[in-house]
Amino acid sequence: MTHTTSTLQLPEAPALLGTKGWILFLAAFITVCAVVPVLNLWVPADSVFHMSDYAVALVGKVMCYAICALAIDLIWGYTGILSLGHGLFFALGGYVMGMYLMRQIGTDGNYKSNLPDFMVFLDWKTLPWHWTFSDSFLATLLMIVLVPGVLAFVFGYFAFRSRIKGVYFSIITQAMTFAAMLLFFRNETGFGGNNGFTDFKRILDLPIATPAMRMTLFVLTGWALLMSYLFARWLVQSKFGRVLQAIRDAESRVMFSGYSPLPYKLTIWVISAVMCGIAGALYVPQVGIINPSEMSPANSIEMAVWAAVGGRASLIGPIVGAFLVNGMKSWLTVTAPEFWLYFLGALFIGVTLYMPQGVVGLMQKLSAKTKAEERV
Amino acid sequence: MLQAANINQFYGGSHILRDVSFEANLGRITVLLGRNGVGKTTLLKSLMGAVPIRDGNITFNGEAIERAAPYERARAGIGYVPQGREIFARLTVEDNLRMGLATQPAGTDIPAELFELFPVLKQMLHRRGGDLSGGQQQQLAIARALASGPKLLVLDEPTEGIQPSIIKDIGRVIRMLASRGDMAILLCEQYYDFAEELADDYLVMERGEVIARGLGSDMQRNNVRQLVAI
Amino acid sequence: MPKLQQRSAACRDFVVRVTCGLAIALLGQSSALALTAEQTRALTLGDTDARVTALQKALASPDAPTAAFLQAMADDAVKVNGTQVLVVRDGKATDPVSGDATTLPDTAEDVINNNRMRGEIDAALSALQLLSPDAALRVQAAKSVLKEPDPTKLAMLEKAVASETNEGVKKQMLLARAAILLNSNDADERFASAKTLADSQTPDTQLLLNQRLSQEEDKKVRAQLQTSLLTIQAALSWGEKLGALFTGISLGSILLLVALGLAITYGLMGVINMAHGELMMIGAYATYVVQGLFRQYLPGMFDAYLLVAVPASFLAAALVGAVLERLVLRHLYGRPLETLLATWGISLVLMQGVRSIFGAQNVGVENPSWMSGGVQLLANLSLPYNRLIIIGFAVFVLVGMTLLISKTRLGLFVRGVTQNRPMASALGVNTARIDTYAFSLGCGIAGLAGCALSQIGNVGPDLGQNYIVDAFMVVVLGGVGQLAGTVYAAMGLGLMNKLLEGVAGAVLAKIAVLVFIIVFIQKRPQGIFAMKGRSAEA
Amino acid sequence: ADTIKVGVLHSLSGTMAISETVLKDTVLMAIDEINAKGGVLGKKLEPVVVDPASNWPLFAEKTKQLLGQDKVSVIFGCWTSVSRKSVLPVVEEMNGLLFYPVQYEGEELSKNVFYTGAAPNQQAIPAVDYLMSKDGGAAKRWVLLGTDYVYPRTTNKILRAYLKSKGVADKDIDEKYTPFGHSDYQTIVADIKKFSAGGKTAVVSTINGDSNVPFYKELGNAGLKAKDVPVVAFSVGEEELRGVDTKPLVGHLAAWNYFMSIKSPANDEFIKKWSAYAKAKGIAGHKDKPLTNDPMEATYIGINMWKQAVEKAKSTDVDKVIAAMAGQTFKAPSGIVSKMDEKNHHLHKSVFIGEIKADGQFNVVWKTPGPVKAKPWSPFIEGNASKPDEPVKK
Amino acid sequence: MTPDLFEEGAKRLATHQARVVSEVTSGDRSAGFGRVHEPGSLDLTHGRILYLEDVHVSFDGFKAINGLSLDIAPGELRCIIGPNGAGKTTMMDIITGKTKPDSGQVFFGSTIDLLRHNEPEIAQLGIGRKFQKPTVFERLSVFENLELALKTHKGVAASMFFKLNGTQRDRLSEVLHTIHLEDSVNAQAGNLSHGQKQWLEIGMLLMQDPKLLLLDEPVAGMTDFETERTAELFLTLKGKHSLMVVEHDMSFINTISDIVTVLCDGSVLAQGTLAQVQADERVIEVYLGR
Ligand SMILES: Nc1ncnc2c1ncn2[C@@H]1O[C@H](COP(=O)(O)OP(=O)(O)OP(=O)(O)O)[C@@H](O)[C@H]1O
Ligand SMILES: Nc1ncnc2c1ncn2[C@@H]1O[C@H](COP(=O)(O)OP(=O)(O)OP(=O)(O)O)[C@@H](O)[C@H]1O
Ligand SMILES: NC(N)=O
Ligand SMILES: [Mg+2]
Ligand SMILES: [Mg+2]
Repeated sequence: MTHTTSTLQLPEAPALLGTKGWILFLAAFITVCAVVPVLNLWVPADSVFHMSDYAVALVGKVMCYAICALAIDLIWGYTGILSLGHGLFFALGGYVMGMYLMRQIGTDGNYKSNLPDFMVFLDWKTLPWHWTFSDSFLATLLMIVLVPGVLAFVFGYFAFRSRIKGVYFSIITQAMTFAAMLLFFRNETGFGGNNGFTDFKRILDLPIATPAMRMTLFVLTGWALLMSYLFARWLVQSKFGRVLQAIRDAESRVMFSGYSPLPYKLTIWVISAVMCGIAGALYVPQVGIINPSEMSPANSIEMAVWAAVGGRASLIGPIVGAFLVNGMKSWLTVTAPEFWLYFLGALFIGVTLYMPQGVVGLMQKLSAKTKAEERV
Repeated sequence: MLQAANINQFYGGSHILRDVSFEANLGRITVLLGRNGVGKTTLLKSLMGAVPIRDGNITFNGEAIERAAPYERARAGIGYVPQGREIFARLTVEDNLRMGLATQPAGTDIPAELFELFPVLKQMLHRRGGDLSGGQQQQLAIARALASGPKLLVLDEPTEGIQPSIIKDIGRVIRMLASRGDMAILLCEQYYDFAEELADDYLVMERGEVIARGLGSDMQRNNVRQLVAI
Repeated sequence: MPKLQQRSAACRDFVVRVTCGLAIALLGQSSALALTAEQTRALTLGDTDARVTALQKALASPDAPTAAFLQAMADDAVKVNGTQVLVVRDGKATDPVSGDATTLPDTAEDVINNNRMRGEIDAALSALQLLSPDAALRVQAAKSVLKEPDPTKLAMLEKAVASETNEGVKKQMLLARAAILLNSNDADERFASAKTLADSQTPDTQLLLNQRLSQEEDKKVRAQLQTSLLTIQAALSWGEKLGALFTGISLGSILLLVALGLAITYGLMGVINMAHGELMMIGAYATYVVQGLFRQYLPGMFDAYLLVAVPASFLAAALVGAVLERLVLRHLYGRPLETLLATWGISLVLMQGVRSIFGAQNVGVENPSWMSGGVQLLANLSLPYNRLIIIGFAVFVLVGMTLLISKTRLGLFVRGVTQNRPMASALGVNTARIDTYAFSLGCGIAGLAGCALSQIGNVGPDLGQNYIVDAFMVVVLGGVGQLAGTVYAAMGLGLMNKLLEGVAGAVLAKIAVLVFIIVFIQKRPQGIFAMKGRSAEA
Repeated sequence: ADTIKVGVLHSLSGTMAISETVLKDTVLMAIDEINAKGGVLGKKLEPVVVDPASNWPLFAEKTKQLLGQDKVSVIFGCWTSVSRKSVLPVVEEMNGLLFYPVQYEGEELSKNVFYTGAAPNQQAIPAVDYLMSKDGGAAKRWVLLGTDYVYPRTTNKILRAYLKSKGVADKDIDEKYTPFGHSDYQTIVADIKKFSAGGKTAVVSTINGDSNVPFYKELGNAGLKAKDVPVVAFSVGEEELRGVDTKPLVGHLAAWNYFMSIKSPANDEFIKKWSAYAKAKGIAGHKDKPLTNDPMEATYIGINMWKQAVEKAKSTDVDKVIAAMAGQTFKAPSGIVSKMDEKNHHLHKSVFIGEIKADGQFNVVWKTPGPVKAKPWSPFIEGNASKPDEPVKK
Repeated sequence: MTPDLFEEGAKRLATHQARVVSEVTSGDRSAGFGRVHEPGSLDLTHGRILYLEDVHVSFDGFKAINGLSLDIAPGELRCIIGPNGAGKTTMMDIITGKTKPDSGQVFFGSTIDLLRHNEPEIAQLGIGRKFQKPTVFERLSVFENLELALKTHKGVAASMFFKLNGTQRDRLSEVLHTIHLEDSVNAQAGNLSHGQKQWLEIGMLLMQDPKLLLLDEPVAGMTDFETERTAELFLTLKGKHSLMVVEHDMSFINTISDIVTVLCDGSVLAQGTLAQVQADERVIEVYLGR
């Protein structure tokens, strides 16, 4: 046995994106930054090419959801940790943004007070402590990252340190968001109770309900989504990503290989939470309301459903899933308001039965098949 | 008892079993040898129906069973000791053995001779299967397969992880079962000396094909040890 | 309207008894004035004040027709047509004064008794029983006087006390007398009453004393009122504590029922069954349907409908479960997370299906009459029958399920198959069939839970959604696959929730329970009944 | 276009479907009826039904769609306050028109919304007045029990202020909230029982949605009789009682501006129409047992007034219709002539107190002498005194 | 492993053994005065790399380990045999931090108390383990499995920016070759056969380059030929690393063993050369059989 080992072809680290990938990415980038704005703002409303405000708002919203789905995929698809509480991080990001937007209303509210209307109504004379930084945009940006991030860190640190796994983890995340929802429902908590925040007027002192502002928010969201995608891709392709997958498959082996799973899990958990928080912050000014129902357990489950429909453990899958599910929902609630749940339910069942890897998995399979046929 | 003809098996695109044919007869021990990864386990699984075969025929007791479900094959009288033990981890040892009686009428008792053979099982009757040590689990797996008194006993590396004295016992039992004449035994084994000692017939596999076969008594002469090694 | 018929039959019975009782009691009283048409008008027409005055007047000289008429009023069986007053029972009108049958004019309108009027009538009716020959009725009458102590009843009460021979009854009557005299103008009488009433340790007495206290000027009486109140409060606090305990157990039993089915479909089989709640819903709707059928076809046996509804709800849910297992879940074993997605879809479809068939609104499920009411253990502690029955039912389901799973061959196969499907199959177990049985069993038990829930809560398309989170919490907190854990978790959460609710209110209690779950899992990452050792990893 | 599009924005799925679905059918019925009589301005009405699925942001999105894509002339929709709050900025921005048919907490007045349900002074305050009266039981102590969200919280805030103005001490008021979907009222009912030992007590229930059935079942269970501790509810109507065995509840109260049991020709006709419609359309539940309730009536009044206003304005232009709505009147099923206030976008309404009967209907035991004008800005809330009683131009 | 590597291994072994002897004999170095000991680094001055004393573990009252004391010298290859259920795997669980003993001491070198460390820390200290049931990352490729096991900084940030360098690549190819999985570099580990997984796990251990290797039945399910190869491999490692091998295959033990420890009922039953223990009546009785 004297042959040299150098002839062995070891796999190289893959590029962030392939050529085709970069082309698609660029196309998506241009669509978001140029095509949509032109179609919406400059193409006349009666043209077939005009993209309506409604459509822009819808796509903007779904892009926020897509970021969440991507975040879920990182933690679930790659690390094998199913969170049923990501709605909380999303909502927290949204609430931070909402607080800022509430402050921006200034004295234009119903009660002409400096305080948000609901506080006036509750006879509060001053802002509660947790509203301290809400009038600064910069602080808001910081808090959008920090609030979900710190909560995720604390929660995750204890949970992962206690080696809570599988459904036990899922259930406590659900308990977490459920408890937060009940807490936020209370008026005393200081977040507007059940109604939450709405009727925003300005952002950065600019009116919020102008076509230009809407488009700005849309483009920002598009960027956020694309950047999240790139970032996630970079993460999962690094060795870090492979350790995550290893944790998913055999955590004890990972430990006996000298990796402490705690910091790994915690890192991806916090990253995932922060992504959701950012999505929430972008979501609120676009849909115009944030309230505790975003924290309902069902909402978080739905996020997982988007990821699953699109296909877990592929990054494009969850994005496709978010668009597919929410697109169908928006469309069917109008065209078949009384029957849409049948269709949506059937979609979920169908996907699990016939596309175990999700929609994207199916597409990959099909394209692999055609390629194989081409080769033959 | 069991005839397999031209079995082909694939995992995804790769061809794992290529036209494998052999038979196992009553009262005889057929030993299956081959290096790691040549497809021995795959072959046994195919016999059990755990993985449906692509093509080929399997006849057991004169009946074609290649399309039968695994449980039907078990009911026809095939007992299986899988590689990796496959103990019901959260069932007690007793319940594991009872699972082995699934093909028997309800209320059948666990044959007492099993406990003579593997006394440790009696001691640990109420412990959970998953808590046993590796070797104890292996003993349990064998006992479980024997519980129903199969006509064909398929063993996938039964000595793996078992202490020498018990290996000897297992060897004696296998011999005894075969010599009673009402059971065929198909034994897949890496422990060459053990295999050679027991073999009435042998088969050697290589890359999914049977490359040699013959009588157990000829193994030494045919230099089978070497065949398996290279 | 079978239920109503029955009820009015019961009422008639009662009327007869009352009337006889009165007839005997009043035999010697020749001064009794007969009920007049004028009186019936005064009792039914005009504003409540006037009617109450008329009632008190009528009570001063009661006779049998008056009692019967009051009973008719209490039963909402009186109509007026202009100034003509009629008693209408089962569609037949009679004249209250003469008792003769008359025709029922189309224009007759119901006499509406508001709460106050109804209260007065009930009190009057029961006061009339102070002289009943039946001691139990007399006690009841005395109690009702104590509840509504009004001075007009004093004369009647005194008479009753004078002729009373039964000590127990007499004591009650004296208490009632004290209740009336508590508001006397004479401070000494008030004082004596307050003292006497300390012996009557009921919330009603508490209310009386409190009411008096709020207007009492006399220092001595005030002090006695306060002492008496303290005595009563001390006596009642036990009932409160036991009551809180009972509510906790009751909630626990419901949580247990809700979680038991899931303990099979999820705990044993590993199907993250998001449609579990909808299977409960199916059980509840099955109960509703059975109830409807009984009402339509077997009105006489309405009270027995639950006996049919229990198996029906089990079967309905089990059947749906079997279909789901065969069509969908079968293909998903070993992919637990995908079962989440599929069953989520199933739950949407089932919910909307029920909306399409039964409508989006809730449907009404009536308790059989033997489930209403309760056992009065202490003055302020009564355990409602329906809660008790549900606790019993939960125990019954639990025991049945435990025996089935741990003692039978089917149970063994279920456990074996769910742990290692290929191996079970290789040992000769028809895993496909066992899977279907096991899943149907879990679903059937969910159906039973639905049947139980229909007796205490909503039956509507959302029924399941309200319980699904709780169900998962219980199963997981107990330790997946650990039946005993499920029991502990259900009871623990139930008790904790209720004890906290008494202190912190429902919302904070719920939050606290959720936080507790999060913290508890930190200490016990595998639930209460964690499996230890190697087998847990396998 | 040769039709006038009408948006219907009620949840047909999710938690609110229980209440809202029937309002969608009410709108559709009214549209059928209007179309049968030749439509509006010679055009047929065309309903555009969407399902916002009890999801508040989705309400806003669907509103955008109805106004922006479908170009509906008016929207009938919403039940919960939060859904209305979600829709509000959209209708204001896009200058749409929303008819909101449910009793609510007030504290709002939008130019683009007509409120056909009750403001607190048209429901809550008269109900408390009644309970304080001799006939109502002369209650001295009060339990304010609600679901934990803004409508109950606001209503109770107003009631507390009102009760205090009537001399009720704080210790005689017990405010309690339960989470949405709360289903175990054992503790609450036990607490009420205990509280009621301290003086004649009445319960004001602003429990909403699914919790009502378990609450009432528990009341029945615990033997808390109406004549001892009456409960008056603001969100329990005929439809909610469909799911309850009402026999133990006889005598408990509800305050509304309409009851199905009200005797008036207009109501007879309304019920007849609804029954026929439910049967014809096979509306599940209602085809066997048709029920009407207050929000249905409010919806029905709303759409008819809108039709009259369009005819008066001779246009569906939102601003013109808004102007024409002022002072519109309609012979309401509740038996009064209902009038849209000239200024404040709320209806003048009579208030009825009904007691629950054994058959799930209500006996009206008290009513206001005449229609009451709405006060969306409750005088019992600080700072409202100076608020103009009409929408402010933005 | 190429023959020259084997030679090199043998040489290293010789020197190492020589050193061990001198360490044990010369008392001067084992006295700790003035010894510079860096925290975290392994202190072998007492001549043992692993040291267990009077360890007890019970599961629900069943004493799986019962007063076990044992030590292993640096560079030693220790074979452990013993009946099924003797507690061999449990002992490894204790050493690697998976199971906490009820009482007793477990030291790595003379300063590191293993009971104070968790699994990853113990692994990083230099104890590698092969499980009785082969455990690999089923959904990663063979290559990725090895890459993850590679001895390198194992923190989060390091992983994010990790790139294989030349040396590491060479090492990886070398190991791949040693474990005969060159043809399966890109294969999913889950799809390997049982024996292949055994090899892969050994390969991962090699990549980890631990000071002490715990091998639980490494040749179970391997052919005799492969068993021999494994023996060679272990012999090469011996000296440079310390090894603790649990096996039931006597011929394998025979090829590799110096000292054999026999465990029974949770404590040491006998210890000595294979010949010695094989002659021990008690060992024949409970383990070898007649
Ligand atoms: N599920 C699977 N998917 C793809 N390939 C597989 C799968 N299972 C096994 N293989 C491959 O099939 C081949 C034969 O595997 P098999 O387990 O039958 O080998 P074996 O002869 O039993 O080996 P050993 O002696 O190591 O147990 C191996 O190369 C293995 O990599
Ligand atoms: N969690 C547990 N609960 C109960 N008993 C256990 C548990 N873990 C191990 N045991 C018992 O402890 C004993 C020692 O087990 P261990 O696995 O260490 O044996 P072993 O020496 O490795 O045996 P083998 O050679 O068969 O692998 C066995 O009898 C086993 O049944
Ligand atoms: N407005 C209400 N009832 O929420
Ligand atoms: Mg094999
Ligand atoms: Mg072992």
